[in-house]
Amino acid sequence: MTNLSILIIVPILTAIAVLFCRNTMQIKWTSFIGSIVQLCMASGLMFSYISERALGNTAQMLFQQRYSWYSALNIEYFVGVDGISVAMIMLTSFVVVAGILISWSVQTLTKEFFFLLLLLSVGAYGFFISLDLFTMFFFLEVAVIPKFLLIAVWGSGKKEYSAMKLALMLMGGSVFVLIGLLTTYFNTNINGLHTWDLLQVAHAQIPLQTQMYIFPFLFVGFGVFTALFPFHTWVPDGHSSAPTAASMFLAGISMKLGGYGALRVATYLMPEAAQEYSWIIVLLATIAIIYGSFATLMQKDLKYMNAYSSISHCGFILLGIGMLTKIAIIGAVLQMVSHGVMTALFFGAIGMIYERTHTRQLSDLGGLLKVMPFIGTVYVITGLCSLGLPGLSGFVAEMTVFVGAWQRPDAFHRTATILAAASIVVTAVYILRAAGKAVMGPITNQHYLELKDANWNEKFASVLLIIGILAIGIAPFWLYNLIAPDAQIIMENLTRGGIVN
Amino acid sequence: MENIGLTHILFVSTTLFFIGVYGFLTRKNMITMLMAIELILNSINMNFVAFNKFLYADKLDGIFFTVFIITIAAAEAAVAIAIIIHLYRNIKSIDVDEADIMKY
Amino acid sequence: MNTDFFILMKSEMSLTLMIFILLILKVWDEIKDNTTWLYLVNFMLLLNFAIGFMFNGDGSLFNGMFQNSPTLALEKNILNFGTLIISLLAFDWLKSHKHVPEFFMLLLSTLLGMFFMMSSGNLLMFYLGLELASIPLAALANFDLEKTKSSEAAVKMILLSAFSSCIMLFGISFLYGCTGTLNFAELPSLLGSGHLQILSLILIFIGFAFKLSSVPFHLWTADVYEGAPVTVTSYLSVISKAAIAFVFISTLSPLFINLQSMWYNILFLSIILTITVGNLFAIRQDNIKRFLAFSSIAQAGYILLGLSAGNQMGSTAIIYFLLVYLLSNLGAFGVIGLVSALADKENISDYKGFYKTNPMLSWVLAISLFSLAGVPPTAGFFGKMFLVTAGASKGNYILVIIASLNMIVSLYYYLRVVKAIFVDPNENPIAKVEGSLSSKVGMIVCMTGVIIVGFASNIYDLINQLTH
Amino acid sequence: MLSQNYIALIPLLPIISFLFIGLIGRAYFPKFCGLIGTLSLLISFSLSAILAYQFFFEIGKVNGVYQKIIALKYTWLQFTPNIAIDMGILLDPISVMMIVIVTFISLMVHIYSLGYMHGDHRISTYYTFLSLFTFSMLGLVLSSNIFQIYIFWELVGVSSFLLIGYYYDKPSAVAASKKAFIVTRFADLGFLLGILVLSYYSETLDFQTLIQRLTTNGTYLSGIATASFLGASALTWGLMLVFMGGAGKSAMLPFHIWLPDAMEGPTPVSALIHAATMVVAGVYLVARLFPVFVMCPIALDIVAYVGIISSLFAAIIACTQTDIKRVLAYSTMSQIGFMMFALGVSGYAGEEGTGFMASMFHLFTHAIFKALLFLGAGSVIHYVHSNDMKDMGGLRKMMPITHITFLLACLAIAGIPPFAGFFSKEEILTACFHANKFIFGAAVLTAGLTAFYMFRLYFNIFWNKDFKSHHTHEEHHHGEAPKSMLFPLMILAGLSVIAGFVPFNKFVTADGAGFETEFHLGFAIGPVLLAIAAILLAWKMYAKENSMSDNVSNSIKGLYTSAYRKFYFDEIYLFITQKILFNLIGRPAAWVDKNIFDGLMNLIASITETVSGSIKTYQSGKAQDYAIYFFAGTLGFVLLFIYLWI
Repeated sequence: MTNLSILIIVPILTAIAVLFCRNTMQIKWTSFIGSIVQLCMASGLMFSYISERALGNTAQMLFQQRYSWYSALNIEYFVGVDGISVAMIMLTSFVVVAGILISWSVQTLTKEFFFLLLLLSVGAYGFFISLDLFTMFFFLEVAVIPKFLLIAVWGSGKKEYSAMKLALMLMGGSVFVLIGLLTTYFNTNINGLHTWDLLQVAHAQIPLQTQMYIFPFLFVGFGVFTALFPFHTWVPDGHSSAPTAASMFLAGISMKLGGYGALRVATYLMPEAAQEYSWIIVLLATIAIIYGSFATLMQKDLKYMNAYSSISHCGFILLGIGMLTKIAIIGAVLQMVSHGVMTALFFGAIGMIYERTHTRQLSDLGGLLKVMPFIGTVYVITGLCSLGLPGLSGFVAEMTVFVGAWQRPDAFHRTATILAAASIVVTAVYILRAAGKAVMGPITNQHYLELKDANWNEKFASVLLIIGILAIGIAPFWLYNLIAPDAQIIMENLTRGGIVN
Repeated sequence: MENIGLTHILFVSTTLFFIGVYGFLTRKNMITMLMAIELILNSINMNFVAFNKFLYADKLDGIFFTVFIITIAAAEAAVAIAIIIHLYRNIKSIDVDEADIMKY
Repeated sequence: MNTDFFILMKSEMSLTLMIFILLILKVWDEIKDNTTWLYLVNFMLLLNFAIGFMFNGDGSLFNGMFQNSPTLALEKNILNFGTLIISLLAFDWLKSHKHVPEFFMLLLSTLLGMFFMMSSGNLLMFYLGLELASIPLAALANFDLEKTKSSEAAVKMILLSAFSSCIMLFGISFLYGCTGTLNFAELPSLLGSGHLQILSLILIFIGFAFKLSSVPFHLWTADVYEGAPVTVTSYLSVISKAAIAFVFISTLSPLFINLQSMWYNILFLSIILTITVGNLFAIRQDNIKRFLAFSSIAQAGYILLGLSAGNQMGSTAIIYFLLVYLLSNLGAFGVIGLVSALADKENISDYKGFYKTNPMLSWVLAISLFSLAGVPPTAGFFGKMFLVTAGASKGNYILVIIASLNMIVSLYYYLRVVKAIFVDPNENPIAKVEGSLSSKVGMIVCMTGVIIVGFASNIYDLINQLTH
Repeated sequence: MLSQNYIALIPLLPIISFLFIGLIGRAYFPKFCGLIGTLSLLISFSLSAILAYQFFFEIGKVNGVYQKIIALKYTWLQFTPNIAIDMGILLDPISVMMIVIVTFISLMVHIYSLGYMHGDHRISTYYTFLSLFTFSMLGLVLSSNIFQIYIFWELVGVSSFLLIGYYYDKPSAVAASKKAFIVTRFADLGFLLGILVLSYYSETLDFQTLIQRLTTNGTYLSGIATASFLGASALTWGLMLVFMGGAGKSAMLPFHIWLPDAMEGPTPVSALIHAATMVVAGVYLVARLFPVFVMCPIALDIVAYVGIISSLFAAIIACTQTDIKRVLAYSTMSQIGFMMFALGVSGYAGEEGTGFMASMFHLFTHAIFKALLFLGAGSVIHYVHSNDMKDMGGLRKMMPITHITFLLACLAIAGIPPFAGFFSKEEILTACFHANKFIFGAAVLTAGLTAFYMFRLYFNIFWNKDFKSHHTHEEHHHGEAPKSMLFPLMILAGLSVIAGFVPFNKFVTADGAGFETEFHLGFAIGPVLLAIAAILLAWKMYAKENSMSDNVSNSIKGLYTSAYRKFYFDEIYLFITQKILFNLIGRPAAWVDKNIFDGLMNLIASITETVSGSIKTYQSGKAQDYAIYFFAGTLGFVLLFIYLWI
């Protein structure tokens, strides 16, 4: 499977097919099959990628396709993947399948719902494979409207407010990105032409002064997507008001767009500026980690808890990027994948609970493990993953970030690392608090007793994601080795001016 | 006491222009406003003619322009008055301030 | 008199022909029912549109009074296309109207005026075209004869446009005073940077800023858009705006080439004002036409942004954007026109729960609004992107930043409407409205355009070739 | 070399049974899960016994010194060419000893649970968790890589969490499990940072390389010794942080608070995890890094003092508790304190290393008799259906076997010759007598206290007043516990009699080379007499029902109550978490987020709204106003551009 465009085409076709479905059963199955096909293709892509590498193909980006699109502006449709994007694509396909299965019971406007879900996934796939900055931005923007509608129409709680807030803040983020990209474009000069080509821009030797004012725009812009403090405020409301699948997509995929962009675009294209600014990034990331985890302590709503913990966990992504060491960057990517799968599963579990008990208030829940052992177990497993239990994905990612971060010996970075590490204790506190109250403990509400446990599709989704978690947690080396060479490349670009630290 | 030069005419026409603008901005009667417009147009005509006569007497662009302005002014006035009449049918008034249903 | 006379003036002549045909048929007074009229007009407009594609020439007539070029031909044909769609969409409103042929006579004569204005080679011609384009419009604005709002709009329009043309003429007179010629071919070389010339530049610019409804000369726009019949509103917001923008590209910026820095400063100021104020006003509108009026003001600001680049990239971007804008705006106005003609509702709050009753129309409206907001995958994204890119090419990033930040605000108010359509509950939403065939065709064309144009880059390339 | 396959089986069998029971067994044949678990563990115990035999008598020793053998090694994560997390098996005296203990005790507990948990509908889950724990514990002791040990460290932590919270519908159990996990987690933070520090300077995570690099003079050692932070060298910091982790698992001060509450779990679990195996992980960790600790006297001293203080502290508290499991818990803490300070006072080579040897020895014996005590207490509780010694008394008639075994265990822990505890404790006392007189004194005192509270417990359960049942249906009284529970008791009892005669000084020493210890009778007399005296005192106070104990407690009321309230540690912790973490940090953080940052975004929005609201009046609807603005704009432009902008 070396034709990357299929990764975009298949979801589009699925979405169109959904539009022509007659009844909800057809819609669900069409989208399910489509996503499964996508999952298979993504895995196929990964294997062919690995085999290519094994055969000694040392090109930075494999399976490249390049068609001139707007030749006057030198805009191309230019796609290609490296290990990082392959990992991201795998993540996306996992989450998409799970999300579609979880939302099996959507009754109102089913067709529109699945259509928008698929559109969202198109945006993600396109973003991860495109190497042309304009195309990348295009795909980044594609997701805005589906997010808004998904939350505003199918959401719960103060959904209009949350949807609007999310849409506007993400739009703000992409506006910053846009400004950064335009500046980049006009500051590149490849034999007389400006270029959007990521690989060329990376070596376009943009002068430091220019970088110094491009980088903030790019980084903050992408940072908004991945809950960069203090631009994280869309996360709690957005996630908590969104329907389950939408929260899974938001936290699992959409926030990762930001992390990926911050790494692949901001840091990789503006290495010198990245070095100059890294301390700010580290600072903000550390604040986000600590502050997010403490804010989580105080939440009473399961979804809010998870949203705030996502802020804290995404802090690790930014921390890893800001540390500017190879291992830390690998850790950041690992954290993206791991958090993507984990938090998707988390939201899935919360969604299942909410669908049955119709409450997400910690105070109302209790003893669910007795009535629905499967869901309860899933909740506990994700909880353990999120507090970084070895054998589950979270541990690997966080440890890698720590080990990488520890390589910066100066007091500032040490302090940041220690604080970040300290947050895992707080994480343990709130996770166990939630699990102990909601899943364990005595049953608080008698009518819980006749609740049903997960049905097949929910089980399928959960098992799928748990497999992902375990695959990273028990055997991280395959993912690690997938990512490492490309992190190396990014590092080489970073250290081209001079050695970091 | 020399003969009248370009500046004098320009002075007059400019004054006329501002008088017209003043009228347009202050008069409440729509017809009067139209007349103010005519004043402005006439000041412009004076400009054209004066420039043509004093500076570029060899060609007649200015004069032509004036002619056309006058014609169009007539057409404009015609349409305007028609519309004003129609408005009058509806609100029984040609006070410009009465026509403010649509605002904000 | 040779053949290229026919070739160069073909669009003008076809329009004149149509006007006369209508006139004669009207006088002959055989056609009784409106549908015949409408189908006839639509057919003629289609023909006219088709003619626009063939035998394009490049040259000038009447010793420089009139000139034409492939670019102009393309621009004119875009306008033809827009007019065709408008008349398709107007079907449901006009089929019960008393004065269909008059309506089209006026409409076509304004279009004719725009054409003359665009391809004029001389300030006199220019002025004539402008007036021909603007005076009948006032009459058109009054075309909802029984509605007070309509005639009020007409009054406001005629008075203010007369005033603005006075201002502009004042400028022209001074321009004539300093240069002694009215010919575009000679003018640019004669212009330096005298105060009088700058004055005339400013006054002329303001005359067009008024037509383009750029702040602070925009105030007539909202009222006229609200009062005028939807068809006329759409015509104003799309066709006349586009015509003025074309004039800016092809006539004005070459005219003041020697005063470029001043030109840029003026644009700079009015871009910031226009985009910001337009958005700020658009936020709290309830009448959907008024709302679109303000959003179109903001769009005008983006057009000026592209203009400020003052290079080929800029003009290509503008033409491309105007095409996209035409498609998306007409899509929106199509729905609004249907609703106001058949259900007589024009408020955003009336649109609550619209999706329940009219899913298809809701999607059309929503997609058009997304395109106006510049959200992918609609074509509007590309249009706006290219305008901003062009604006950035000057390296003035303050402008770009302000323009881009305004995108957030604009997204907000477009999403307000979308929210009303899809989310807000409403116990008695607008009943199902069933549009006529031709309006359906119009909307389908718009939607197809909105979806396709963005991806079909060769359209952009074509424009780019023409604007070198 | 010895064939590795079966060594790998030792930890793998439990995980296999974990997966098997957890995924298949629980669903399809819950009845047999217990048997499956027990069986798999039986195999892995016999394997480890074979391994131990091979190691100690055949291949372990190379010219008189026990080697560290890397039996297996797979790279798990290769961070840099140097720094890698490996999954390996490291065989050396202590690890081999540990796997024997772990598998053995775990086997005993498995068997015991067959009877104890009989009829519990979630017994399959119970065995799943047990297998998981056994696997993690084995992985921990066999680790060849400091990060690997951390990984399994966390895993034992979580399995203990699961087992403590086994009765998950009991709020107290849930609370206890949370407490245990969070406290140890906090300590593990220190462990993690310690790992980072050590690995940063030694540029490796592998135990042997790390020890080798940090003990031989060279760039690494000088680097870590010279780098200093807040006055202490990086080496000290690293070791301290690592020890923090150890203290957390081993319930040393101030991290001990979770251990008593952990008794909420099923009693066999307490026997396995919170007496014999997991809680000594801290000791094991220090022992594992002992050569490095030796390089840093400060660290060793801290280990020693933490050990002795916790030991004394726990002993005092143990004298006052009435919940028998809590008494045992505190005695466990106290005994682990013994092991700790034994390590702390120890030197490295030869005679110096007595402390090390003694500590390991005590670990070994303590595992046996403490497991026995817990299992005995378990069967008592199984019989009485209560944990409180006030509900007990005179049970020796009802359950003779339990009584005898329990007595033996008590004698063993009290250090009465010739029982197991005597020898190990003697070695420890000898070691600290040579090293540190103060610690020696405290240790002797603690030993006396130990004897006292153990027999207080013993008498209160089996003598004192006659047992009167507290619940109605008498027929439920099945007398002595079932065979499956008695069998392990007897085996352990037998062992706790003879275990003392194992010549540890030959086998388990710091440097691997055995040494001779001569046994001073004179030195041994003192502590033994003290212990006997303490026992007599206990007999006097508790053998018969009398008011003497109350009088004593009243006479030292202040000390008694504060000891009874565990010196208010829980309260302090509660204060820190609730008041400071939650109220002073968490609540403000949440508030700030809701109001400041979120408010900021909303503020921007509302500002835009207000502005648009305030300027809307300019659109007055009057044509002339428009004209005025128009003209004003014109003038403005003209003035601006003609007179200002140029």
